[in-house]
Amino acid sequence: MEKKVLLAIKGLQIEGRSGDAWHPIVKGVDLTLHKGEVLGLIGESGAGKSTLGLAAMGFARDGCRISGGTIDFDGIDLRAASEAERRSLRGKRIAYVAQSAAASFNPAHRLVDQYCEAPVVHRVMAREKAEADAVELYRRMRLPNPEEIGFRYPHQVSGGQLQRAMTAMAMACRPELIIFDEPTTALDVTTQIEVLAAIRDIVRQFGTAAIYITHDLAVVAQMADRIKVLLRGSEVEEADTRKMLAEPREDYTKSLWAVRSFARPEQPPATGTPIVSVRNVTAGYGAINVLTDVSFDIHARRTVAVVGESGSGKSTTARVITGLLPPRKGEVLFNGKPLPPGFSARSRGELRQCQMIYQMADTALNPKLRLRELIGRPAEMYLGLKGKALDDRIRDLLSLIELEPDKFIDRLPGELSGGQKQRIGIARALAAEPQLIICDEVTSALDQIVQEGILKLLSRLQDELNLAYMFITHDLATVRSIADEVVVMQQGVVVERGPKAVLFAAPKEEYTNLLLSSVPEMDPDWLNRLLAARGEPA
Amino acid sequence: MNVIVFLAAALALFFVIGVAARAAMKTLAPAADKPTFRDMPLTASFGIAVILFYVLVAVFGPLLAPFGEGEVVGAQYLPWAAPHYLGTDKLGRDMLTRLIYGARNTVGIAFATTALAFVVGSILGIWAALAGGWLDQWTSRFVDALMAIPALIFSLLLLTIFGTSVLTLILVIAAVDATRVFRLARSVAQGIVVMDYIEAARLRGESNWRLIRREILPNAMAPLVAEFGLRFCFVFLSISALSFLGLGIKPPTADWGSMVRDNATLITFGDITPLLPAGAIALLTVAVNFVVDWQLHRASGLKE
Amino acid sequence: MSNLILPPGITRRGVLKGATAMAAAGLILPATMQRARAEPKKGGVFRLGIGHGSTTDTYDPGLWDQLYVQTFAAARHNYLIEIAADGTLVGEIAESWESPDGSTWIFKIREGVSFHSGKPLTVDDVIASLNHHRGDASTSAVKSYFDPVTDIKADGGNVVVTLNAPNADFPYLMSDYHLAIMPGTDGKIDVTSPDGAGGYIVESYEPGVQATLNRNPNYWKSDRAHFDQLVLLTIIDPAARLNALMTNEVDTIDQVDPASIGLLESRGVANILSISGNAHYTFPMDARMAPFSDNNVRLALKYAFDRQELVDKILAGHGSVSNDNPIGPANRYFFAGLEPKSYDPDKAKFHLKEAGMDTLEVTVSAANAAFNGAVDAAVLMSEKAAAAGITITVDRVPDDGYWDNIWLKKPFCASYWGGRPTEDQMFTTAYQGGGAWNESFWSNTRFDELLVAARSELDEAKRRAMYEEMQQLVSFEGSSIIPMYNNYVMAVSKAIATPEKIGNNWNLDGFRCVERWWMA
Amino acid sequence: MNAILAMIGRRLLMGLLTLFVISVVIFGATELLPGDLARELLGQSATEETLAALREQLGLNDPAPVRYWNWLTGVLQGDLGVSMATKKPISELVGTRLENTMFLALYAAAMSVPLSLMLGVLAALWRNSIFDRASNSLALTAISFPEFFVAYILILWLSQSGFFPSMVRITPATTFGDMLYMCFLPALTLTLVVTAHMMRMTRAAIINLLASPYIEMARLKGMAPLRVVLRHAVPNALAPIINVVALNLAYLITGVVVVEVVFVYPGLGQLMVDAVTNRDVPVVQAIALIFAAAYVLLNLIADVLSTISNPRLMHQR
Repeated sequence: MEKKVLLAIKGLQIEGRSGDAWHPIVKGVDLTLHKGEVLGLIGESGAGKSTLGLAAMGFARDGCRISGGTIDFDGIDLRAASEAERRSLRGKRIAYVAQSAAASFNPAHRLVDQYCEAPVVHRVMAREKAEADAVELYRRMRLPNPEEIGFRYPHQVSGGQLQRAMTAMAMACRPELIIFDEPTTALDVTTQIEVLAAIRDIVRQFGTAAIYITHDLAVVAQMADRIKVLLRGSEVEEADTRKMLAEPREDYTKSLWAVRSFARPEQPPATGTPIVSVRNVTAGYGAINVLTDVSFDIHARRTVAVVGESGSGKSTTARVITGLLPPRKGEVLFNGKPLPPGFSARSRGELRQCQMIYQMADTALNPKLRLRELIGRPAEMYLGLKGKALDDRIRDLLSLIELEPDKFIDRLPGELSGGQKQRIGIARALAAEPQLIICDEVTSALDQIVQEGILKLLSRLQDELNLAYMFITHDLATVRSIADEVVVMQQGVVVERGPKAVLFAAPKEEYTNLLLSSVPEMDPDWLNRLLAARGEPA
Repeated sequence: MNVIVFLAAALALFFVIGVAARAAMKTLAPAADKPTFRDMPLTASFGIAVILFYVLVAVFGPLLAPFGEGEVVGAQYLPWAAPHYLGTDKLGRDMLTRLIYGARNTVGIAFATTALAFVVGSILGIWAALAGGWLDQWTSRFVDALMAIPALIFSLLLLTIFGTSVLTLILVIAAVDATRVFRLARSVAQGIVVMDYIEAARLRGESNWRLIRREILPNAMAPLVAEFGLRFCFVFLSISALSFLGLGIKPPTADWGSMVRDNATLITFGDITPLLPAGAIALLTVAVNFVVDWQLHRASGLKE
Repeated sequence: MSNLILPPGITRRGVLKGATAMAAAGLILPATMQRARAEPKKGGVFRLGIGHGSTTDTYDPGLWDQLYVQTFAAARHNYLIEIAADGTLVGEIAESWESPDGSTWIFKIREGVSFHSGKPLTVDDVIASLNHHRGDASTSAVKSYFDPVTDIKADGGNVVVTLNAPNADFPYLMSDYHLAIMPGTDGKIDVTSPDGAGGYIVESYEPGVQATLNRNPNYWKSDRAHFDQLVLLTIIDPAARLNALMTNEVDTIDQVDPASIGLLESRGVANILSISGNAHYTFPMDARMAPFSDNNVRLALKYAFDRQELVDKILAGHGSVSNDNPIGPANRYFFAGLEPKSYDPDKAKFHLKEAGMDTLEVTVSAANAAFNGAVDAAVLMSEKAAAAGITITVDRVPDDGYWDNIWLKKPFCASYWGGRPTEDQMFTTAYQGGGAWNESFWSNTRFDELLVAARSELDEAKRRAMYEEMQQLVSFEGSSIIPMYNNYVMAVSKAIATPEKIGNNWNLDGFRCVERWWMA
Repeated sequence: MNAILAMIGRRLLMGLLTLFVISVVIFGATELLPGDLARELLGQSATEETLAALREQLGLNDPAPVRYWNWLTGVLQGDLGVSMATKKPISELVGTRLENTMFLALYAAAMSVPLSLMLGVLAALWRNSIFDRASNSLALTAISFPEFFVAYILILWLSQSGFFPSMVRITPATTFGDMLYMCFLPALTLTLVVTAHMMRMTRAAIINLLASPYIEMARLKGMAPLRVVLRHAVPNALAPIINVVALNLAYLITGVVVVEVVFVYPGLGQLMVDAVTNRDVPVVQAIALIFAAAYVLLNLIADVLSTISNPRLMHQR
């Protein structure tokens, strides 16, 4: 089945500006896309996926420039074309679906107004026709109330629906090529399924060619005909999806595939008084109860994973334990003794025992303090270390998190990579010598290989220092690899809890089952099977 | 025609100073900072050069000035000729000398005032944002109420009550200005106190004072510094407005606002004398604004 | 703010009579008494920009205090007696006056005069107008004039005022600008009404902004009030005032900034009227307090600055040097033979040494509220005094509240006097021991004796000798530095014609420019 | 809509509280001023007796809290009181002045707001271009001169050559056209003073949004730059722009004493300075309240407009 080539990129080079200097982002990548074909672009952050995707539209972000190579779209040289010519292609023949639909819809206009903009401005169809067309596409994207959803503002529509509406908008002029830039990354797993299915269907229905950009292998496996792997602006390898999954050639690809192999060994069952015991906690903000009657225990040396989708009350539970949000009802026991509900009423000793690691290391570390102070401060405060003793302790901690003390001790957070920052977060928590560390989505902002490193580190530290972890996450893969016990939450209620092995093997509750089954698997047929099993159109 | 020639000359001078200053800074800056200066727009390098010049003049004023600050050296309104390169004022004092001393007094007082307003305003503002709750509400409402009173009129009222020594001038304008700083500092700090690192520090049991000093203030510096520049200009202009209304800096202390005021009637006849101090004020405010602008631009992270 | 109120208790023996009595105020123009350069013609609009006026100005005559309300009052009111441009007293509402003993004063009220409302002016109106300023409940600034008055009553077409002691100067007091004749009802005047018997009728008035007046068609003086309309504008800012004149927004401005007089003249858009009177600037020193209690210190200060420099720089030459003498060259008994005090640091040092000092440090409080340029004058004095080992610190204080908080309170400050038509008034007001406005708190027995004696002395030569001795005393032993006499400086556009002789008793032709001037 | 009404209600209540606080602050401040109305009215010529008589007549002998209470009860009944100095009702005294002040403020706003918005949008559109830099530098230069100096220069250039009058004289015969002509220079002075601030804020607010994903989206839909700025950036930048406009309008109403002095313009600012000088406390209070009310109201209007311009707040989920 030889199809006509729609997009041909050759030796593409893109540079980004930092200060006065230009440094390469994309280093001579070739890309060929046929009509109606879906190409998956995969790679870690900084691989140049998005930049390459945008370049397919002849577009470079502010601060970037296309410095070499050719981009040929259906016989048009996009580099040589004038800006007006390129503009006339964009939205009309090449469309774009962004990562976060919530941010990429203009909050000031209704959905249908934004839908109609491209068809009307590009003179593809008149406003009335475009509106009718919108309803049709909304229906095809399986949006609820397709007749009236267009008359809502973006903030009135949920994230999954917005992502579908954005895909519909991209389809408005029936383009020949759509660039999907991580369209489901920001969504919960259960929502992701619906969006993936809708996108796949509409692309097939219209025979649109697509470039599907993501870091999630399991997702791309469902969507793409071919997969191209990028690393730091260069191509690693390219192959048909099934072939790529079955037998990756390059080491880098293999390492990507292997990420999910880490698993913490099974721990003996918990005994004795739990370090933390959450008892019948009800808590909330204003008139709303976010948590209702939540109870669970955390024992020494064990990891309790609190799992749930956004809005399920995972983080609020952490805030109750730390004392940031005093509960309305119930209490938190620490080693069997009730903790004062508010943190300001707790003693230093009590505060020290329970430390926290945050999701966004960027916002969790004061960007103006050097690592020495960031890590040293808890040790200085709680343990009264000073001078040489303090310096030694900071160096020990840095060694413990596998960062070279001499090199890092006087750095600012801004001079670290994402994974290194997260390690500093861990070191800061360790500096207090706590019994419990609450990890709030600590790996979700990181690339998979980096995630792996952090998880291994946490696991090692747990063994060495007898720590208990409360692991808040929405990522079931992470749960699988590190948790001893699992607490499943939905809308502020504990749906189910128990040892990981038991719970994963035989979930009792329907929601747990739904959650578990929604995690994409590295099998091109997974989505089809799942949809079939759920009785939805494939 | 003269105007055009003058403007052209001014523009040329601007370019020369800007380029020269940028070159100088590029050469002199430590290696790490070199890119900062290489990127600098001409306006900013010009601004820095002008500010440095003013600071030098202010610091070394007594050495540079050919005569004494209040010294009557000749007849009134002498023309521009040696030894009075810029002529004399209405009491026969050397204009150049007065201008130089004016830099010292006016800039010094404006700087002290702005600095005071910033120390008080930003600490209170950050504290309010950190404390939150009704304490924050009440202080903010009170500050809002004070801001609803026109600044100039409020200053006039306070100066009439407390007299017009340099100290009261600084205190009064700083007090009025601190309300504006308070508002900015509070809103900046509100953006910072929701950060996880503040939460972490609170959970660690840090005192409020340490939170303000070590955790919030360093992160609020960029917008505060930019505001400092703008406020400095405002203070500068309000002092000259107060001098205009007769409540500024006391004679025989040379101050640019009063100098403009004293010679204001001459403008009616197209005499250039009052232009000098007014130009000195304007040049400095423009320079500060240019630099602030550049800083804001850098802080916003927006590149080309 | 005016400090120009005539004090009570002036007596003079003898009976004075008639419509012209006292030759008084000083004149700079030659005393050739020509009427005018050309016959005045009627018509036109006269726009006058005045550097005074406030939103709190009122029609209450007891509260008038500055040039705007004074001129405004002169435009719409008549007084019992007017001081003519040459300084003589001329009957206005009083057709004539006489006193048999100096204690009882009989004013014959002019007939056929009516107010703007049409109501004829009667003896009762005059009594009501005067009584407004009299009695315990009065809030008038000239209440003290009437302290010696025991009775004011009507006697046919006459008003009879009885004093508790003779006062030959009483008719002079009756010309005071506060004492406008206003219509009375049941013995009281209406202080919120602009109704008067003057040459112009108020059309509109917004205090602190402007007043518009139209000529009174029934004005009894046929040779006065030439303009069809008057517009009196408050323009506080000197530069704005000057701009208004330059751009022909107004025809006349007062208080021309000395710095711009020369430039204005060279432009040729306006004539400068520089009228010398007896007005003078003073720096009183509190004679009760050290170091000013020592006359040598006072003399040291008097020699330690350059008077001519002050005249040149503060007044731009529109004035003359004073020898610490409150009696001006226009006064009758001005002592020209007073030994001049020039800038002499050595002499100042000598006097300082006499006082047992090598150096002296004093602080002078000044604000431009005292007089325009007071702060600069103090700065100039301070500069020159340094050479004599005297450090004068200039403390600029706010204009606002100057007369409350500084004058009569600080030991060394700036002040001004509008001058007095008679020597006696000047000395009694500000130099007699214990006087209410003796701003220097100076007290000299010999001076006080002479003052009382001169009042009753009828022999011209003896009187002159007495007043000259008093001037000598004030100048060399007194506690006031009086560096200069200041002129009244006005700028008048070429569209306006002025009489040959301009009154120098007050600014703006004795406030009467509105009815004495005309369109050229 | 109800949410907005509730917000307006809440803010008005807050505004009343603000006004109360201000009246206390101003009253306290005027109490602290040296001297009193009686002294000021009588000036240097005051003697103790006349002062006493006048004080009695003016009711200055009551203790301060009593006087404040009397004033407050009057105001609450809608009576601003009478000027102590002129005995005229303050409403009458302030009435025409307020009109004048509002006229000048609106005149200056009518010139400066469209101008600054236009310049701001264009500068954002052509950011970093010569136009951007030049307009920015010029605006900075304009605000760098003291107001009175700008005013004098304008008089020198535009008035002495006879184009516009150097002072404003309002008579009952003055027509609206005359007003526009006479007030041109003061309005221009104010325009020069406030334009820079509004223009820079407009530019900054728009540029701030240009990095948003939805702006990139609009560009990727092939929209022209002008359309991107006008249709996609401006509606979302309205809140800060409205706020800075409100702030400047408040300044135009409350902060123009200097311009009033130079152009002899009978506005509220001069009246207030006069009243302070003369210690006419009820007038000071009344004007302070008017100024504060203007400030509060403008901020309220700005907030309401910002809310209306923001669909998130207008259309709840």
